[in-house]
Amino acid sequence: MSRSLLVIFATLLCLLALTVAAAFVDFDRYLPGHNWGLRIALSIAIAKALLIALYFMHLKRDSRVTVAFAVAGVLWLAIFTVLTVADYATRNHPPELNFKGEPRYLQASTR
Amino acid sequence: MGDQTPFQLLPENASAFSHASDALTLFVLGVCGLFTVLIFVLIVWFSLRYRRKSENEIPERIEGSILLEIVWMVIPFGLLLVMFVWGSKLFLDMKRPPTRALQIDVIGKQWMWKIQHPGGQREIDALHVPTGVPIKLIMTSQDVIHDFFVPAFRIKQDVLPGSFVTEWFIATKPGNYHLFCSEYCGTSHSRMVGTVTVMTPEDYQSWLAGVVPDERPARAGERLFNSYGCIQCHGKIAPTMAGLYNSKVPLSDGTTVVADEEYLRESILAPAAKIVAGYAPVMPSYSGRLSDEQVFQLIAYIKELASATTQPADHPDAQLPVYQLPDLPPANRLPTRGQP
Amino acid sequence: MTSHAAVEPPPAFQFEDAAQQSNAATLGMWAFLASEVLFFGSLVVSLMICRLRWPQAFAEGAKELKWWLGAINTAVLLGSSYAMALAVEAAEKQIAKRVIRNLLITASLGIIFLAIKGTEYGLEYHDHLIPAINYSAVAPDGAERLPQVQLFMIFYFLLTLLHAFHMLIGLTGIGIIAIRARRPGYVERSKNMIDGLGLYWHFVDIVWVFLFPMLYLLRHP
Amino acid sequence: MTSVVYRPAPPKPSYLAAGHRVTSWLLTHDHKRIAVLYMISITGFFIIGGIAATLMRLSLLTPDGSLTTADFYNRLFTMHGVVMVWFFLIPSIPTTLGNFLIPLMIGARDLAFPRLNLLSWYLFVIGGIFTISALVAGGVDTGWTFYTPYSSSFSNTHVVLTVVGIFIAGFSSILTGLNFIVTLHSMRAPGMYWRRLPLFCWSHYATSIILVLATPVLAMTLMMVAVERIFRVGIFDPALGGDPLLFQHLFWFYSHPAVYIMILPGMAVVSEVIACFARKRVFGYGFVAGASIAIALVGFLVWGHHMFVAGMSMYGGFIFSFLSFVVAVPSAVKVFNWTATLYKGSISLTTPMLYALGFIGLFVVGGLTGLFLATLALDVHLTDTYFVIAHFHYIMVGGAVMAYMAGLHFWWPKITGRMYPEWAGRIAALIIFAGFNLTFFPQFLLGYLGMPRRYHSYAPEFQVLNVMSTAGASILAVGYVMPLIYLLWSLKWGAIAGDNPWKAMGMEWTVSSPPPKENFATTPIVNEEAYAYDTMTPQGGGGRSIMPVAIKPNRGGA
Repeated sequence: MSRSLLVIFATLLCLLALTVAAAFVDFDRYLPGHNWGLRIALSIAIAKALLIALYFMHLKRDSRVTVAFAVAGVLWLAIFTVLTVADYATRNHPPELNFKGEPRYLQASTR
Repeated sequence: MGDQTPFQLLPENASAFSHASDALTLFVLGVCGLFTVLIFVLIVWFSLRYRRKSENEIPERIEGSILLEIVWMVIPFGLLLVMFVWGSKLFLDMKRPPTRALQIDVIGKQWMWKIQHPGGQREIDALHVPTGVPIKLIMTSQDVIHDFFVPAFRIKQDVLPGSFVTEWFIATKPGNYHLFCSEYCGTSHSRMVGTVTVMTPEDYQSWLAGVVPDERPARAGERLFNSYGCIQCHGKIAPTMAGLYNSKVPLSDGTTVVADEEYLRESILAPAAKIVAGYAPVMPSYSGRLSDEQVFQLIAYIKELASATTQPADHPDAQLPVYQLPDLPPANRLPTRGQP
Repeated sequence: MTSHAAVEPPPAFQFEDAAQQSNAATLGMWAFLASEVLFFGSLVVSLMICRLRWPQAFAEGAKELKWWLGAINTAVLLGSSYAMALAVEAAEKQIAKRVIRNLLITASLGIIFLAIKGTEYGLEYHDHLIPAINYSAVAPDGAERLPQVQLFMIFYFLLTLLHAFHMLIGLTGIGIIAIRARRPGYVERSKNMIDGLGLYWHFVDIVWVFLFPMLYLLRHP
Repeated sequence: MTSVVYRPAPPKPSYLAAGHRVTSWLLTHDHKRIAVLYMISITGFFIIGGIAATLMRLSLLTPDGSLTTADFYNRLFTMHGVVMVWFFLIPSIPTTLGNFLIPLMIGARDLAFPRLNLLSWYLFVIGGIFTISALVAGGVDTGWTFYTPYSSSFSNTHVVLTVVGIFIAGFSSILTGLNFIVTLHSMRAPGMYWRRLPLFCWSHYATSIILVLATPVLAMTLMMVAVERIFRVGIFDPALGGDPLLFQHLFWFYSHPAVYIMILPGMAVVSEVIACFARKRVFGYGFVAGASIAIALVGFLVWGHHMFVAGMSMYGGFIFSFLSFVVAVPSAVKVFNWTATLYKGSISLTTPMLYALGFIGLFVVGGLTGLFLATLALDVHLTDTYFVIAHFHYIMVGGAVMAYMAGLHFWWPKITGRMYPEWAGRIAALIIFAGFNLTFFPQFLLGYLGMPRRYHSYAPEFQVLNVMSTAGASILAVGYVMPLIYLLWSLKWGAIAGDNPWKAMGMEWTVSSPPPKENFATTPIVNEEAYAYDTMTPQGGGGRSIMPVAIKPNRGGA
């Protein structure tokens, strides 16, 4: 038990080193437009959080109800993030749709 | 309003949207009315029909019915979908100003509306428009959030500080109509009202002729363009303005945006936010150095430059022009990202 | 759990037995943490949305921070979390001495974390990076900062102060339990409480695990 | 009561008799006493909010609003909104009836965390004191929505004080929700499976999910507003790169689900009352329970419909509009099932039943007018007008307050042990229904005509409808004062109620009225589902639903 905790701790430190190292690479220069820096940082953070939750917080041996509680908070945050970002990502992005033609009934009233 | 009766039950119908909106209202009202009556009648009927006759009465057990549940989930949902599609279609129209619209600048501030026509005519808390012409309002606020609401046109749009929003309509019926600020904006919110006067095109022309115009915004913008030194860079080491408005601009992060009013505003006040592909982020911010009105003027000038070169075709299915990056000497260009 | 469990202490008035009480305590702590996820999360998401709008300025802001101090702090906090996990494990085995020792290690590392954080704030004060106190649009080396760097710094201070505040609450709890744990029988009776405190402390650690990359490491727009 | 329920021990003294000193109330851990404390506090807040509403309606009698100045009027509607939303509606049913009844309904001696329960009452009161002190100090004029940048940079009223009050009260909400969730998970008596749980508990479970997961977002948002005001920095102020729409996203992510915090407990009450006075199991129990959870979940996905014209992306509008229509389905399921419950029932139109039927009617109108606002193109015309005011008052006052009155009258005999005069109750219920409709129905018309909300003065053609509305409000006020009088009267002079005056099923009716301090002398065992009215004996009371057989002494080992 104690040994497995130590292994987790060591893994966490490795992941920390990895995320710091990744921060000094400008991924956008090589793979533009995909925000790889953010993706990698977030993925490593999620991995670390999972390790802490599953082993340090012994979620792995807790009941399913407890796991559901733990997931609920994250899920709700995801809901907020996805729907809010859906707004921001399409905000100043008027597509051709905006300019493509006009509704019929308006043409009738002006032409 | 002078020509309105002191009491009325329904608002005026004075724009192309108001008829379309009322038709949709009628549909939703019909559906809702049907269900309201249904529930009311059932409740009253059951309450009378099955009222308790003796204290010891024990009614039979009814567990429920999956079939009924499905029926009263699916049928309402179908009707809701009709509302959703119909409402969204009309909303889409409300969000698509035609490119040939007459463009009028609106600035909201506590607690008045300042309006300037493309010919330079200014109005406060009043807006004169002709019938039958698409009018596009380009709006911003100097302080808090306001809202440009004309009930007779069935249009409403929050006016935000720090960005441009648009709203458009075609007026159909001459008359005077209320203009309300509809987003709470402080002490005199309820006094931030005005009048929209709709005139026949002939009356509108004579009204225009009767107002002494200020300098045309586009003209003022041209002077600003020169006096602030924009002309030193743009077209040389910075992207040219010709043909920019309403074209698709490739950005350094690989995405593309349409150069609408909001994009132009942002590019003047926060140039670092969106960098045109291939250019260095060298432009200083003009935030705090230009008033909202001066930004309007610069944009009016940029629009005029665009119409001098390529104007997007105004027929249905027209494609937006792609912004042409002018050829620059290599010294001025940055390596495009992704191609080291 | 080992077999040499002492006599089961009576559960609180409203519970039937110790198992029910322990279950309620665990669920309660997790429900609280779910709430906390949204508390911190809404602020982090706000940060990311503003970053979406001002990538240049926020990258510049990240570069103003001392990433190596943040990295050291992450390691310190991970270590303290590890010690806490050991303390909880010892509490399950009902070894009071080991509980106290590990709690003290946890608390010391927590205090070191706060000390480093304080040093960092000092350096930021020196760099004129604290909004509303001494923020300056010009960096000490004379370079002009983008205006939205200030916005980034607001988020930085809100998030780190809020996190530090949670640390203080946790440290207080650890202190109280570490002192009481000297009493005979306390550890046996307070398994739920030590476990709950552990959950809380690990959560605070997880928050930092996200704050560190989101604030310090997004150095490229 | 003449039920066949086995009661093993002689009646214990009621929770009201267990200690008479002030401290025995203020330091109590008993969920029933805390519920009473809450009841007293929210009544006080309701009166404050009601006075503000009365003054507003009086001011709106004339188009130029000559009774009040614009500044004073703005403070009135802000105070009305803040007090009514956070200090009356959100705590109303959960903290009073929910607190009192959930342990009784599931066969527990108390909530899982009694001390936390008391703490949340104190937090609530402290939050209230902050907010009321802002009122005394001169008020706030931002509207209850605190839209930025007006609230953060422009208003020079006591925004911070108010916001701090709401922030503190928010933690009270979180703790209450947490307590309910844990209680419902871990404290159910043997045999009280989820599928046997009264719908009251299902709805409160759904409410608690929202309380726990939405409230922290509000707390953080308001904290950011306070920070922005105090330190003059810009998170939501566009001048410094902030974004006013971000505030609206954060605010409505809480405040839209908050509407369901208000209405779900109302639905909880109505399910119980209708089952009792139709003497029937609620039609489609599983669907009604599921609808509560569905409303809580989908209710989190629709907040953007408050922002269709706020400058949000058009695509955001489509998504949120669609999801808003989806949430209408579970609400409709509830209404249809309640109506179907009446079919072939044995319906007794007592005071609680009148309120419950009134609830259904008003909720139908309020809910269906929501469809206008969910329809994108119509929302453009209707949002921020009196149509919205009318719509959400039909939900919150017509729905939540009617349900609160229904529940209060239904469980009053259980809470106090006394009956109120039935005739007075019925008259008050009818007055409230009539007054409510006269007050708020004209506002739908006003809104469609285009009268914006939060207007101190208005165009003269709106006056007739406004006068109607104010006339209705005065009737409504009479309707609200009446119960206050006769309920207080009944405390001393009301007839002794008996354990189960309505011959209702449900475990709360098997204990004495008022219940003893520890609720159940021994832990009950449940062996039948809720609302088994068909098993009822002719004399009333449960047949075989609840058999309180001692399986374990109260305290382990002792």
